[in-house]
Amino acid sequence: MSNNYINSPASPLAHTNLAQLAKQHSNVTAGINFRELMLLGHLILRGNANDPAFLNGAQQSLQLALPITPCSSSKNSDYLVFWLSPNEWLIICQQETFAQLTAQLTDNLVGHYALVDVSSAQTIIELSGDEVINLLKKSTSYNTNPDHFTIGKVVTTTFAQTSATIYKAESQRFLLVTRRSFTDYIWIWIQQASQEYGLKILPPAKALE
Amino acid sequence: MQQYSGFGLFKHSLSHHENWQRVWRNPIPKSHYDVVIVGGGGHGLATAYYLAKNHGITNIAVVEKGYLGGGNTARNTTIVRSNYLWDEAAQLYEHALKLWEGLAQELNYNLMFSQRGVLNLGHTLQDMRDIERRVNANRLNGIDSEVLNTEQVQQLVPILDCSKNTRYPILGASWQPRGGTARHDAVAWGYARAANALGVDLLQQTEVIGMRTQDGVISGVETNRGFISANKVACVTAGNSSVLANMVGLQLPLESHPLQAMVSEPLKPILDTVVMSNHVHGYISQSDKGDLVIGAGIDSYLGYGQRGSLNVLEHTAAAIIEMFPIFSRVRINRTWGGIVDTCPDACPIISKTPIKGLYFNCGWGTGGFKATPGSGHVFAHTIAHDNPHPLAKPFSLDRFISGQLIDEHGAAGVAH
Amino acid sequence: MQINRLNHGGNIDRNQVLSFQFNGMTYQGYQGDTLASALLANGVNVVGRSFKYSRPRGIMTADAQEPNAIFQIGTNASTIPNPRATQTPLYDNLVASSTNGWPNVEFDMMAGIGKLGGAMMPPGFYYKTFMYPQSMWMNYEKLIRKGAGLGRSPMTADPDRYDTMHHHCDVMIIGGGVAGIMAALNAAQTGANVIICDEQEQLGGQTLSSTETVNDITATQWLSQQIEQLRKQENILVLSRSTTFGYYDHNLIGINQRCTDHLGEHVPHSTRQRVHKVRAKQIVLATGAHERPLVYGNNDIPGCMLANAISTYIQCYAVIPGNKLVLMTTNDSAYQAAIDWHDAGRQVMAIIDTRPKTDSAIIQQAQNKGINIIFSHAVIEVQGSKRVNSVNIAPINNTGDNVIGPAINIVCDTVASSGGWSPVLHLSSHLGQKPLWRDDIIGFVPGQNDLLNCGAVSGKYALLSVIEDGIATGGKAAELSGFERLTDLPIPDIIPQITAAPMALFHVPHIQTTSRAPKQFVDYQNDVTAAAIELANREGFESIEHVKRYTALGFGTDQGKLGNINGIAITAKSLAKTIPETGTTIFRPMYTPTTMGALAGAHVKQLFAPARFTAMHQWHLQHGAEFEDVGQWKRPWYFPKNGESMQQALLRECLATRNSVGILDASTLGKIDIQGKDAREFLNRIYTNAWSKLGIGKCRYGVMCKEDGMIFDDGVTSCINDHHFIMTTTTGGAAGVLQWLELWHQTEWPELEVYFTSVTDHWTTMTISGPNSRKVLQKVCQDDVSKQALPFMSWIDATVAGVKARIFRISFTGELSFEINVPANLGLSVWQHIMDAGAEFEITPYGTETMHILRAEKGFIIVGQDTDGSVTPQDLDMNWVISPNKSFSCIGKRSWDRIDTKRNDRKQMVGLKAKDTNQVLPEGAQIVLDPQQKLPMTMVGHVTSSYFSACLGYSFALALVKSGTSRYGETVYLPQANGQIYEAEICSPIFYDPKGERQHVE
Amino acid sequence: MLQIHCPYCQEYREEEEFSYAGQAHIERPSEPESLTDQEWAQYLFFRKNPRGLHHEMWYHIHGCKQFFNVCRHTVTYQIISSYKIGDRPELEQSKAVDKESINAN
Repeated sequence: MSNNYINSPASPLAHTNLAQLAKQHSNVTAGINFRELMLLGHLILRGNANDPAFLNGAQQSLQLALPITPCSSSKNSDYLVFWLSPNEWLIICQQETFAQLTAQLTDNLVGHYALVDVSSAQTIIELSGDEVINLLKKSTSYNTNPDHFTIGKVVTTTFAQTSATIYKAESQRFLLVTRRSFTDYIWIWIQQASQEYGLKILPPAKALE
Repeated sequence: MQQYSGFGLFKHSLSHHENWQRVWRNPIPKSHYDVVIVGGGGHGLATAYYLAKNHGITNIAVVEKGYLGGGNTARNTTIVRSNYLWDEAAQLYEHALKLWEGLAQELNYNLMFSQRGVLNLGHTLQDMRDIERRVNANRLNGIDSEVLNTEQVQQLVPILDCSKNTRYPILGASWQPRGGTARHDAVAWGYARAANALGVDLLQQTEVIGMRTQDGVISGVETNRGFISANKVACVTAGNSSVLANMVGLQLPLESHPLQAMVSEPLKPILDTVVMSNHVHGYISQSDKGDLVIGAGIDSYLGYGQRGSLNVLEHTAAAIIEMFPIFSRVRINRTWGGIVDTCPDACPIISKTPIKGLYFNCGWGTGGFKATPGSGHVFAHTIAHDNPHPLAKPFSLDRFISGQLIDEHGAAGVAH
Repeated sequence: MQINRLNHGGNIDRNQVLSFQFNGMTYQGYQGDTLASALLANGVNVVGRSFKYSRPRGIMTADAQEPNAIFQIGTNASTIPNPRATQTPLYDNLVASSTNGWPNVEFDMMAGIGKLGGAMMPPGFYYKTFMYPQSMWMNYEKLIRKGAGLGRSPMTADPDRYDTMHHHCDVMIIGGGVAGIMAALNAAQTGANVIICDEQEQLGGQTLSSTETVNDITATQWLSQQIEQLRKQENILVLSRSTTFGYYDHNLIGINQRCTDHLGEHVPHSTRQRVHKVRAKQIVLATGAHERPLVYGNNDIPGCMLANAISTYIQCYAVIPGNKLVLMTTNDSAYQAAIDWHDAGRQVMAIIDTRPKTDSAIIQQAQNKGINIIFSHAVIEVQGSKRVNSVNIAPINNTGDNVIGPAINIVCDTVASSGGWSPVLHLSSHLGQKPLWRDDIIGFVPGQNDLLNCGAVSGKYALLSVIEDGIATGGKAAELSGFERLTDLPIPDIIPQITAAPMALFHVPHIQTTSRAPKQFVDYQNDVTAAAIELANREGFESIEHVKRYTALGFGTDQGKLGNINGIAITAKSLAKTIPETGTTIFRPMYTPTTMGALAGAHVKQLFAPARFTAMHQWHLQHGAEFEDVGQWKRPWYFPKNGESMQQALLRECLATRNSVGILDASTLGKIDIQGKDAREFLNRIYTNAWSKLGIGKCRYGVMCKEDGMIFDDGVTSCINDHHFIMTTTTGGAAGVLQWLELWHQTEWPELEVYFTSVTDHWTTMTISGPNSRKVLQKVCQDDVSKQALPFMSWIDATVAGVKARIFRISFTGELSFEINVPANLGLSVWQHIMDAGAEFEITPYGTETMHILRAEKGFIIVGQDTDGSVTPQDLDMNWVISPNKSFSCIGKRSWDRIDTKRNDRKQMVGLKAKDTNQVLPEGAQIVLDPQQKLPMTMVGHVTSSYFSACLGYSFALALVKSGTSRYGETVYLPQANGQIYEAEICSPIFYDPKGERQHVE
Repeated sequence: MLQIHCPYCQEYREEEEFSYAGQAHIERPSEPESLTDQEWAQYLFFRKNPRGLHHEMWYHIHGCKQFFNVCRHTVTYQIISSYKIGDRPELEQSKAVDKESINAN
């Protein structure tokens, strides 16, 4: 009996072989660029936003204030934090820093709070390019006008016939947090919806930037 | 009543159709009626007709706030079937179906009752188990019903996509050959004409704005044309039932929701049966005029607006194309909405109330049209005898207190 | 030969000649033509046959009102039934044909029958006949159906794609005529985000055929400048060929954009049509007005047209659809048609003005051109068969009720008529608002609602007033959507014209009574005549809705655009009411017919509904799994090997699991992470059993009921620590359960400190089950998984194949079982390691069907299969899952105490053994006690689950039977459709290992 | 199709993000066992179902997963207010009723 198992983590899009596609697309220019930010750490933090102790504990751990304005986000070099609901945040980080973050939060938080590892439950699709707004208009009923969907805003909304958390990173760059089991559906959807604009697959990344 | 026939048409053509009689009078309301029926839709008119014909009560008014047959009677997708799951429901709907067969002759009015058969598709293994269960129950209840496999479904409706390439492949269906469609307006007009001939006063543009009771007994209705006294008041107002109940301080276990339907432009004959699918949420038939008549889903929220949401229509269009990819280029001509009164167990209420002499017939949800003759028939009996007809008894309001619900969600999960 | 094509003018490109086919003949037209203009250019008179009387019909309009030129366009899979030629841009090689007429529209066999039988087909004739005998209706119906319908459905799947786009804007302008254009320009200058759409190929609306002068240039030149400006403005999105089909609540509109229909039948790799859903802060209706025809004898003979259509064909398409024109009008605007006709060099025989002699600028203009104008007259009847050859005109009285003198005949081939204008207000009534009648404009205008109206739709017809209104309304719309109104755009110079008042005339009188006069058509598509409407009124159909339904007025594909107002006017007159008293029917979406595929958008084929996959899906595919749809999930159903039948595969899978070890992908089970100090209390309230004492590391099965006492979900919940639990739910119930927990927590018990988070997708769950399952596990896990360390109904943190895992020792098969949960990113990897480890035990993957068999052998229920929303825990003989001692009355408990739920003769779950032990009783079979009884039989229950058991060697079933638990040993019968009657014995529902020794095994 | 203001996300979202959750402000009886069957049935099944203003719950199922209340007119579908669970509704009855008179048909 051996303990030396080789385990290769697989993103929900592993079967589509994005890296291979990216090679084929390396010289292509297209209206939509697609990149999976895969195998990152995803942590759900639950707690009372009206409790200063909770907010302090989170801030100490993250070196970053929790975004408590609805649909807002905050970030630093290690963490990207999304407001999801009045008592819920999603913290995204490198898989390597995940354990440390969890430990820090556990140390710093008191009272009624919860931490839930959802790293395997979801993945991130980065969509960028000149036509990215049009792709979103086809996919979600959320108001994507630049004066409404401002940079840094994050919304959980419908995407095709499922939901996704959509974060606006730059004027033409969005991150889509999708549930693992729906990701293949979303992948097919994006391919079809972006056909008229051209779709370029970029090599998947294991980092946020 | 002027008898209708092909010969009559010929005879009247010689006088340029100048001598046809009125189909119904336009009477002045009397001050008192034995029975006032509130609601001049198919169910209300049928109730009046059977009260007059079977129970000898002819001093009746049907009070209608708009025009006869203008509510859900005019807005449904005209499907008639009786293949319900539970004995109580199946027997009530089968009673109605038997009355349908022969109703045109009885009323001397062609209702275009077309027994072209109804298919209920199954797309999952559980759908098929439910279909087997329902069909078996139907057969033992004496109702024609069969389970078809995919090949048989394909044979019956060659244009259905029975391949495995769909998102939810068709695994089979239940088939009720005696089911079909009828011309909805004609049902209201046929009953109205026959009731009128038996002396029933049909009061259109007459809106009930209040009800009077005395010591727990009904005494009449207030209308926009004045007070009308009555020994008995029977409410058959579908989506507006709660509003009427509220006039005497009652609440009902009902919610009124928008339900939409649509028709395509007319096409040459292409679909000869009624096809329904709970799972992909759509149902369709082709009218004699050639329109595809398509039922959409129910909106989740309460709504008395006789209109629903666009996304429901979009989903319905997708469902129809999932089943019939060839209809993708066909164009939708008109969409509309009705108000359906839904019950927690997806079964109607045919019942006396805590107020003596006040009766309610409501809660038919999405499935009232098919029951029209049966509903009117058993409700008339219930009113005349102040005692439920045996087939109506399980549908009384008591069931919500005892817990004896008749949960037809499985069979009625989709609007129909 | 385009015999009716003018040598100059029109917005067509004479250099681009397009060929097309109509009814088998080849013709030519130009780029910029519609199919209708091209047919008229070629002198095609008869384009269809009427539905009831088979009368020949020609093109009548140039817009969405067209009732006759309804064609089958395109071929094979890309054919389209029923588009209007007037709204079909011509493309090269277009193929079109008429939808009615046999053998063809020129020579139609049905016409004879139509003439003879027509007299016997008054409105509603079908209600009065075909009744006897009852059995014959289906035969009559077949004939009726054959005669009905317009075009044909394609017979193969649509090769095209569709999609949807969502927009949010400040000002949405519907209609790209001059009113809409000016509104858009004026709104946009405030900075507002503007969308403007128009159903036509070209923006401009009626102004495209205007001959007026604006700012000293022609109106069309001025219009081009405005359109250029519009397209330059960055904050204006212009959508052409885009019909607004519906107005929905909270200021949402649906627009159908035809992206490629003008390019050809099928354009590969593109979106054929797109639905734009626009949520606007303010909507401006600038939809213009439609001209109303007059109703007169034989007004359907080809050559009878709308006056305005004639101007449009001449000005926009350089087509003059005849040689000799008679124009009948009640108003000034139609004079333009005669003037255009005259200027195009063809003969105007006369303008028949129904008004008493009057004067205006345009009347003078016509007179100056030498056109003969006859006042106080009307065209009472047309002669001709496939084309007008003359008209009878007669003097009428001032109110237009009677003919007051003898008729005279005028030879002509074209009759234009105009009864005035009807604002295109359809969208304004989609939410239920009724239109308002205005006597001054003799038309309905939109009722009051949230829309702003401008231009002709609000009854303003003069170019100057339309432009003024457009500018003002655009400004107001911007203001209402939150922008500061700037100085409005300047009003251009237009010389106002002196006009004469129009006359309210709809139905032109005849010498004969209406019932005896030649047919006067109101609704062409449904052959509804003035006589039919009067007859309906006589018969008691007095409500306009009754008239509509009885005569079919307005039920055509033009939705009554052409005929409804005339029909209302005829009804009003016949009932001696005013038009507002008579009222109008409510318009509903669609404004014009909308392609079903466009409504469905991209949600078709594999995207009809999401398919959800587990982390092992690729493995399942590679190993030949057949799949079952469970909710949105694709779950392996069974794994046939080497051409096995399903039954063979199941026997193998079952035996392998019972005798050695099987493995199931159970990842789809819902998993909810529950944290907080009140988690236990919450579970106590929501589940029927008690959770106060569940120890850390322990698992417990629980049942949830709705408040009505009926089971709605079940699953195992495990204690991670005192404040932390993990709940599992059924696959299909996961989302519903989470919502259920949130509902109670957020609305009733917010004081309980507890958080719920779905972790279904995070964990991959693989169940290894069978006597060798521990041995397999031990090969990949060094943690102690012995009975002592990991007893039944407990769990541990462990490392499985090098991955941190939770192992739950729970069993749905009755065998020694371990549910291994690992993060899904590593799911497939761990699964493969386990498969490798299990190879020596011939570890066998099994699907949902084997899982169902194995659990049924143990009498474990599947919620939704063995229950149906009408089953309590007591009905399942599961009193052990009900805690009587909880301080809190858990959800559903009170309902068990009602009369009906207390009965002891309720349907209860039992086992069934078929008398013929090889016979699998059909699932869904109904159970009776006396098979000899007559129909309807008294049924006592039904089979919920039924299988052949490989390890028992006989078939068995679970059933719900009345008083079942007290009937063990009784024989029951299951009558089948084929007449066979199965016999079975009621028994305990636990067939296999009733003492549960195997799952507790060492 | 409705556009609903989520009081937690503090912005308008499309109806398809939400799921309807029935009449609002129904309190679960604190002692169900002390109720008669009739009273229990009232709580379980009987509803106001008004033609007019209705206080109802919606669940932001594709958003913040919060339940909240909406006061909406069931004929005009006009939303008068949306407010958090536990808050009391504000009524602007007259405004909504005016609208209904336009819509009544």
